[in-house]
Amino acid sequence: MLASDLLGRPVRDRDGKPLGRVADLLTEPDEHGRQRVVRVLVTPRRRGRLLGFERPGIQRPWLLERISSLLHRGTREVPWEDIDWSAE
Amino acid sequence: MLISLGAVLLALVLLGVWPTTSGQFRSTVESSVQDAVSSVGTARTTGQTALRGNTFGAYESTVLDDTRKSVATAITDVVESEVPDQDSRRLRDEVLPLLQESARLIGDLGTGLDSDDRGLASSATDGLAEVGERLTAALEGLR
Amino acid sequence: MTNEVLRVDFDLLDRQIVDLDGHPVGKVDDVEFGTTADGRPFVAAILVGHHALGERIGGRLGRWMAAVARRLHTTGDPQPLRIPFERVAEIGSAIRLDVRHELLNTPALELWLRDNVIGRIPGASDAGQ
Amino acid sequence: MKRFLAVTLGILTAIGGFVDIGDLVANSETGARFGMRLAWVVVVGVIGICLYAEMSGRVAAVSGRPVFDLVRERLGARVALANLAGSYLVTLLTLSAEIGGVALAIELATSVHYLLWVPIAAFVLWVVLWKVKFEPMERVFGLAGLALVVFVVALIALDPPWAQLGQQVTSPVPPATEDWGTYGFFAVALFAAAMTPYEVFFFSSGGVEEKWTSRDLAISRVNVFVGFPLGGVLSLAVMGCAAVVYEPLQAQVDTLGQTALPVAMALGKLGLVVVILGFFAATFGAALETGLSAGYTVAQYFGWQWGKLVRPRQAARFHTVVLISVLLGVALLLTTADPIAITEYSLVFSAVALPLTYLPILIVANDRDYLGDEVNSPLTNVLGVTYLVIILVAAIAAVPLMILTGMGS
Repeated sequence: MLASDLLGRPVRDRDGKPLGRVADLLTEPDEHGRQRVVRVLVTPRRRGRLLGFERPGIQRPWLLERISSLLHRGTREVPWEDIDWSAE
Repeated sequence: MLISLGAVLLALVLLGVWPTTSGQFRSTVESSVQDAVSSVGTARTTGQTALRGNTFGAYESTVLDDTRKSVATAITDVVESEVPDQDSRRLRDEVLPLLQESARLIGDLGTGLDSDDRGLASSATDGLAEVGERLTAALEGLR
Repeated sequence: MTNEVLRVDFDLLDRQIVDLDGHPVGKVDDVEFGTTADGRPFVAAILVGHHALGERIGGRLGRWMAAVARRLHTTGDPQPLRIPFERVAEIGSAIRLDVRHELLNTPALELWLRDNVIGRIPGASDAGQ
Repeated sequence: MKRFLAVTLGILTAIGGFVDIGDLVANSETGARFGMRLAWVVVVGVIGICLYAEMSGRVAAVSGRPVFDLVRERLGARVALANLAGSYLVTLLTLSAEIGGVALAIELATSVHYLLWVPIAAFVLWVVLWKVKFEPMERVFGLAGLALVVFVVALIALDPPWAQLGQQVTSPVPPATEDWGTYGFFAVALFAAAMTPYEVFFFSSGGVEEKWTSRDLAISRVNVFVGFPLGGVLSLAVMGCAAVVYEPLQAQVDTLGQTALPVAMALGKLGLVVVILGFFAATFGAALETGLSAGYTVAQYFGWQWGKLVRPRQAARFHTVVLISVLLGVALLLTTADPIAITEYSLVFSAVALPLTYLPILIVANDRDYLGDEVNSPLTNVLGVTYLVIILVAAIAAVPLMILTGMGS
């Protein structure tokens, strides 16, 4: 499985409600040190790189951050287990 | 694809053979005269500078060559344009001698400088100053 | 990188990979996942190569890029350079590996140009700055 | 001396960016047609390039990442590929024009037609790119380009009507003989010339080639704040000389020979020799800058080994791109395309490619993961965002203005 297969895919939650498209995959190390995907960043609009403003604590320049968050309104993190990947 | 290519080609051909209007002719003349004003001014200044001994041969001949070619192109542009009406014909007859005079004087200046004939070079420079004024007046009339 | 969370698209994809000494190795053109026992993907390897990049970009241009990359391989099945994630020592403004680039496969295009074009010009082996 | 030599990267970058073949002629042409009424654009451009070159130099020094790395890393593979296509095209057109410019400068000194010099100039250029190490290259051509300071001397020696020039500077409107369309077109072209993207590609990659670290931030800043304003002063002097000599004659300028004439008038043969030498050094320096930048952009997009730090064998793909670019540049010239017209087109296209280059620089210059405590100050950010807006306006206006005014004719 490749990152390019997952990123940009439209996904739904377990109840079948559309969540939008996958914008990023967040991983954390497990007990073996493997970086496992724990959360998925989904965005309702078309995927383009988010410029990095989606990370906590990154806010400057203010105007660009506002424009970016406006363009990517509704972007949020969803736990891996809440996502249904089979939906197209 | 082929159809659009054909349409573009047809448009190009039509543009080429469509009769010139007097407005188009006027703007051709205007840009030719502007080029001649630039070339004559440059050639004259080069001539003055060269006569004061402030340049050297290779530079002079390169600059004068450029101006000569530019005036030659200006003449060709006017001569090759179709003359649409009487007014345009009058305009052409007024401008063309000035352009030809410019070409002649730039040629003389080049020859004078090349052969170290100061008399020829300085009379060509004076002539360029005079024809330059007439060209500038013509340009202002055209604008 | 201070935070423990790793963002696959942001922190990995399209970043420069350098070896132990800072020599460029390539860009992260794609990321390969393995699957843990409970079915979650984990980052297994980073992939480098125009053919991986072409497939990720997609569209006509991407397919063309991948096709060119495949052409350049003279031997066997063309595969992008696969670097196991354990070889990554540090993720910062670049992704630093814990090996030297000589140990990794040299990309086919580099090899071909070295042998057939650049290597044949006098002075190609003279030291750089 | 060593301190003094440390700024040659900035000087070479700026000379290549501000007084290369296209700018020499464009500045003269602007001076002849508009007097000093567009001088403010050069000032705006100098501030803009200083701002962004400083950011890119800072990122290169602290994180070791040159500009095109940032472009792909922030904008993603696809958008960066579009930027790569645009930037490479602009850089290639400029490279071609610079080779032509070198040949034109030699023509002025020999009166042998420039096309005959093109292959020779290109071959020598390639040999320098292949053999000469980065620092000596930068020093020789950066310093030789300083010969163009002769334009400043010439302007003073011409003893122009300063009051009238000053009045033109402070009245930024087109003269009676021009309209707002051509005024706008030349404004965009001058601004794009000041901010051409290959300047930051070259400057930041040069910083990496010189192995800058965070301890070299001061050197990077001095390079920026000496080099680019100097380039700006030179281009204003070129403009001023043309304004004094050609505007009263209503003559337009479109050749390199015309650009040199005011210096010959003011300073005689010696001045003329120095100015032709300066043309040669500046265009050759710009050819080096664009030749390397063509390789830098492609190699940095794909992550290849690049630069002159390693043996050419070890950067075969990079050197192949440089070689092919030089050959393409020569091929374009041998179609007898006018080198000066080539740069004029490249300036317009460069205006279009600008936003995608400067946006990632501004974003990364704020990223603590890259820069730690060396991130932008709030003032830098206010200026950076303001310039991004200006760049965007110029980019949007460039092509319509080009079509409306027929390249400003």
